[in-house]
Amino acid sequence: MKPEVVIKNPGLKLNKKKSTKLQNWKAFYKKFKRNKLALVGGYIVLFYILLAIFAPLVSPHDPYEIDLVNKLQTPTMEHWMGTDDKGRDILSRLLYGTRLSLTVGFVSVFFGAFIGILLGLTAGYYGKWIDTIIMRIVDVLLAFPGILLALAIISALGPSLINVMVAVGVFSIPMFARIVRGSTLSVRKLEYIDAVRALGATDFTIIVKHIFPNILSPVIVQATLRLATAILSAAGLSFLGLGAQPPSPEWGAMLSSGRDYLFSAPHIALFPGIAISTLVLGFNIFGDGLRDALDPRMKK
Amino acid sequence: MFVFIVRRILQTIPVLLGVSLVVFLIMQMVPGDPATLLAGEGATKETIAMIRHQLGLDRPILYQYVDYVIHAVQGDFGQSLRSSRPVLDEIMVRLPITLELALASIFITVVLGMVAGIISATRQYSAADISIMIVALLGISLPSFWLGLMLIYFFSVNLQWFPVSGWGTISHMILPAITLGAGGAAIVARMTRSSMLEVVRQDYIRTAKAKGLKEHVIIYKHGLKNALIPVITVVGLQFGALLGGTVLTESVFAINGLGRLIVDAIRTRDLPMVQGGVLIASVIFVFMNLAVDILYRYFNKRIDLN
Amino acid sequence: MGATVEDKKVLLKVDQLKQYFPIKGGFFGRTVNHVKAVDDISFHIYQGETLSIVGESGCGKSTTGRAILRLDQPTSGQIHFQGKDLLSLGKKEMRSTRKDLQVIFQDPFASLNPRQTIGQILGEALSIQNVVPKEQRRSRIEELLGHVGLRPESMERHPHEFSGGQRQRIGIARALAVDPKLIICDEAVSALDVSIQAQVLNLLKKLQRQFELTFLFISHDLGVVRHISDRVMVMYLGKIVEIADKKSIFEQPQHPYTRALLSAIPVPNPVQERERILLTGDVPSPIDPPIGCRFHTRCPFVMDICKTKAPELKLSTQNHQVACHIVS
Amino acid sequence: MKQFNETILEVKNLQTHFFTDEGTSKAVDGISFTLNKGETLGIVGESGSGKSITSLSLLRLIPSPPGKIAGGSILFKGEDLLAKTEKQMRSIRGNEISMIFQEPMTSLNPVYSAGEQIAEAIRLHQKLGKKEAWAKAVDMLRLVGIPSPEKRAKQEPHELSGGMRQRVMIAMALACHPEVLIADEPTTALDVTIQAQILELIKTLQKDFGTAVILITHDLGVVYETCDRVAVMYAGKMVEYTLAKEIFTNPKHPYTIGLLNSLPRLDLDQEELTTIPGTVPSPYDMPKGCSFAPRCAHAKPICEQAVPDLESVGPDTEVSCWMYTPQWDKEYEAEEKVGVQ
Repeated sequence: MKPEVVIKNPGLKLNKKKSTKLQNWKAFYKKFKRNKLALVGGYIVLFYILLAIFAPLVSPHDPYEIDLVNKLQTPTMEHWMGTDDKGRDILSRLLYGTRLSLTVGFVSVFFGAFIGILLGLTAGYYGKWIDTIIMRIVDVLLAFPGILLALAIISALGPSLINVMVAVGVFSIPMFARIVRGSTLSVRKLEYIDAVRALGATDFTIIVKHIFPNILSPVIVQATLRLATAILSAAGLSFLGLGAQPPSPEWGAMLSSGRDYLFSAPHIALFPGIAISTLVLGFNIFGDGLRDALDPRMKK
Repeated sequence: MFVFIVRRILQTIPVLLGVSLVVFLIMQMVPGDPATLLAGEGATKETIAMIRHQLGLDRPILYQYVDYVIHAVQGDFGQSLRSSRPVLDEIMVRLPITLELALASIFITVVLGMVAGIISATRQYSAADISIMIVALLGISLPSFWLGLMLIYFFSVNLQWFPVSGWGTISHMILPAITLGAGGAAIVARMTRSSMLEVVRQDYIRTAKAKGLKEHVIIYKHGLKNALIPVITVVGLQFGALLGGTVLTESVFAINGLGRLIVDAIRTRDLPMVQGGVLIASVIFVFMNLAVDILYRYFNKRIDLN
Repeated sequence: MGATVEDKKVLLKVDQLKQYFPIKGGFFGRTVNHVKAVDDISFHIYQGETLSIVGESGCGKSTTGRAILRLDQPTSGQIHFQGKDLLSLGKKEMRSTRKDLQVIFQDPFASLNPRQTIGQILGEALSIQNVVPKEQRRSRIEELLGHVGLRPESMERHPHEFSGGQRQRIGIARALAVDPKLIICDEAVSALDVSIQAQVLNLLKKLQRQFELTFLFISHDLGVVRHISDRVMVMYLGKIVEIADKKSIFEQPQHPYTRALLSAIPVPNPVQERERILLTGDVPSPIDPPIGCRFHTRCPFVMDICKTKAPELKLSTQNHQVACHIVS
Repeated sequence: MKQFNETILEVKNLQTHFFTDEGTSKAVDGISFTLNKGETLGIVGESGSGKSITSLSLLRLIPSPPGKIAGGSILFKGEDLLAKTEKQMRSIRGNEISMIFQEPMTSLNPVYSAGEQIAEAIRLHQKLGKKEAWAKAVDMLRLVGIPSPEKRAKQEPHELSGGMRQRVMIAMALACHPEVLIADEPTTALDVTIQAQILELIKTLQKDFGTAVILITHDLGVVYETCDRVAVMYAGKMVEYTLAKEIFTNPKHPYTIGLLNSLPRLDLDQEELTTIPGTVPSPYDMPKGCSFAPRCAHAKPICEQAVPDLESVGPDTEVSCWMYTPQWDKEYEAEEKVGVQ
């Protein structure tokens, strides 16, 4: 007996229903939420951003108010984190300093990412000699060890917080360019790019509509992690006296003034360090969490 | 392999030229005129013009650059504006100290980082793994200059185990090396861990299991060698970060190395010194990268295919 | 099958097509050698037929398809499509010509942009070539989805919500969107399971009849090729070894490579007992292909002349071209 | 027809489940079969049928978590492999039961030479010295038809072609003369002419060594040419279990029939292929009754309610389908009464 097989339901059924954009977001959030540590990182970052916005409201004192009578005080009910060498309230200074650190971080990373993405997309998409030239430039920028490139830029432009942003931004360009180029190369190889080319789409359409959205995840992850590095670098430059100048409540600069009182009043150096560390830690674990949630290998 | 090494060495020449060009161009951005600066206050226009001519500042910029490169290749980086001594001489006094510090730190980075990473990966989700990963997260998040200060406070001021500052003996080296190497060790540990976990998922590990090998043979013989290949590159990059990091560490521990020399030169606007210092540090890093690339190639012959 | 060559209109004519890919190496990354992926091939496709290119990996079949679509710029040769030489067209002209030349790819996962909805994917195809006015796009998309057996609601969804077979249908709809004349199917059913593959093959055949399409069907699967083709072209190491209509290729294969290939396929057919020609060794590297006939290193019937002189593609019987010294 | 009497491997009601965020997937859901000495059993199925998971389960190589063998037994020479310690399993793997995989490109360790990787298995299970093991590895390479094996043994995998790597895998698997060889899609990644070489090689070596082979494949042609018996899998279950020749002349299960009809023929012109409509159900959302029922043209209410058992319908044939059970007629009568067409 050999039964004949006939087509029963020619209309194909769809797997799922529900709207998908929302679903993508939900899936991403679900994965992200499961990573408890990353969630903590997100909250830390959010907390600092709120502090920066509302610094004038939550600061107990004027961060610039000098009070030489009460200088070098250890923490009290009046000054929760004590006072510095000029009697200024450390907590208030730290709260205002949040604005500086976040601004430096966001501006420099945005600047570096913008140029880096432009270079990386161009190099990765067009290839050939354009790629060679751009990547040689990137190689040269990468040949400067650590923050030495930033140092050189500041030595020319002069010490100031603005110049720190420029310097740290330039120093971030090669990282973004490399990552974007790598992702562009791998996305470019995918068949849907060829399919759209075969339809007659222009290079501009392909780059903007088809490549850029699909390389965004690694860029976002890198930008988050890069924020941590940028904040650290900027604080380091200010610590060396090459960034924010006194009496600016920049954390690195505060730390620097605290080192002279390390023996007598270690709390002056302690609190700015904790502030930098927690904010940087926040960005780092937030970035790690994003990477895990956005990693295509983790999907299914 | 030989062809590769020769090619790789030849490829560093344009990079070095590029680096020197960037340094040169950055110095061109300096507002104000070095001649005026050098002549000091109250100098006559004639004096300034003479200095300009002496420095070759009145010639076209390309000539100046070519001149600069030719001199640099011969070891002539000009004179320090502050001490009037040749820049190279000053740097050569400081460089050995910085290299000692860098080597001590890279040792900490590699040994501590790899061991911690391997422990973490082989005991995924164990208490040891979680603690190592938390410490590593702190390692990449703490500012090195703050870590240095805290180490000084606890170990030098309170416990008085180590000297507060200076350079010369092993005990001088320990705290600075930890300060400088901690961040790198954390990065290497994280990289080693993720690389090992990645390798363990590969098909050839399944083949090794199907062969009947013991778990630890699979991990150490088949896994580790593959897992460490990408780590080599990271270590190479860390060396660069570390060279840059000496700037901060030397400042914290008052060590008279190259980093501190550069920072002091920036403060006093001793531009030839900054130029020379940054250039020499970069050249060292470029050669370090060259060595890492050759090593990487040696361990990873598969890149032949690309 | 009744029509003779003279009755049929040539839609695409490929002349002496070469596609060499440079290999960088040596000092300063100079070009040290070339992968001779396609090395001087000529053939044509008649309007309304399905011509298949078969061969093993590295034979140049996909490269040929990409060269026709100008996804890669060929090294030399001419490709005449409806009288125009595609390789001499300017960028803009080429873009408008692409309307008539479409492609369906192998990988149902990589061939659709994961961030676009199906509606956007098809809508983009319509808007690039501006085939229908904006107001009618939606209904056109619904119509296209209907042609490939998907429901109109699919428009709102993203590719990851579909199975491999359904995605392949979407890829087909995208190719159909611009009313093309020629569709190049590059291993279009190779990634699918047998039962899904059969569905898609039936669909392709149905669409071909419905829209009078011409197919260039690139595949390594001889069973699929036999099912879908009118004529078959066999390639080996960048060269055409045999072209003939389906019946003669499968029933009277003449080139030793074609015969070996046919005999190598495991067939679940208890009736047909076949003599197997087992080839030894691997395909040689396309960087330094063997001198003479490229197949001579593996050919069971190799003669002295094969090692020195490359055989030309010649008509052996009616509508049957072979490149082999034994046959001529 | 060869006769195989002595059972070497007996799998009873094997269940391998995967526990993921999306739910529990019963990748292998109650598989039973026997393998006799020297015979070749084919396990065929499309993607998602659970055939590869079955093969990995036999050697307990399921990645865990998320996978877990949830039940059943695997009797190898009468002893249950699932009851063995990890150490006992290690002495079986690569020694008494070996395995080769689909991707020859990634299944060999890139940093060790082909010879080293074969010699490693020999040294491990046969307690030979370095030199003897190497010599034996070279012998194995010669045996699997690799030209100039002394030279090739020293080469690393990236210097070998795909076909050659698969030969190295076979040499490695057979180096210790295992009694069972599990080949998981050994030729899927290879070209047809190379596939023919590799299948021929497996057949020859099997004869010489007397090894029993389990061949996992999606290709019915491969089954026909190499196997003695065949198990057809669909959605984690075995739907038909019979002689390899029988399945082409006399297929029983509607899925098997559909699969055969879907295959374009090399010997016949067909205007249209007969297809199986729809797609394989999601492993997280399996139908309640027979998993093929939603795609089956003959499905009756009972098919959607209960899972049919794998039952004997002939001397060498077992099928899991309600059509071949006494209940079917009752169903038919019931339908008649209600008047449903």
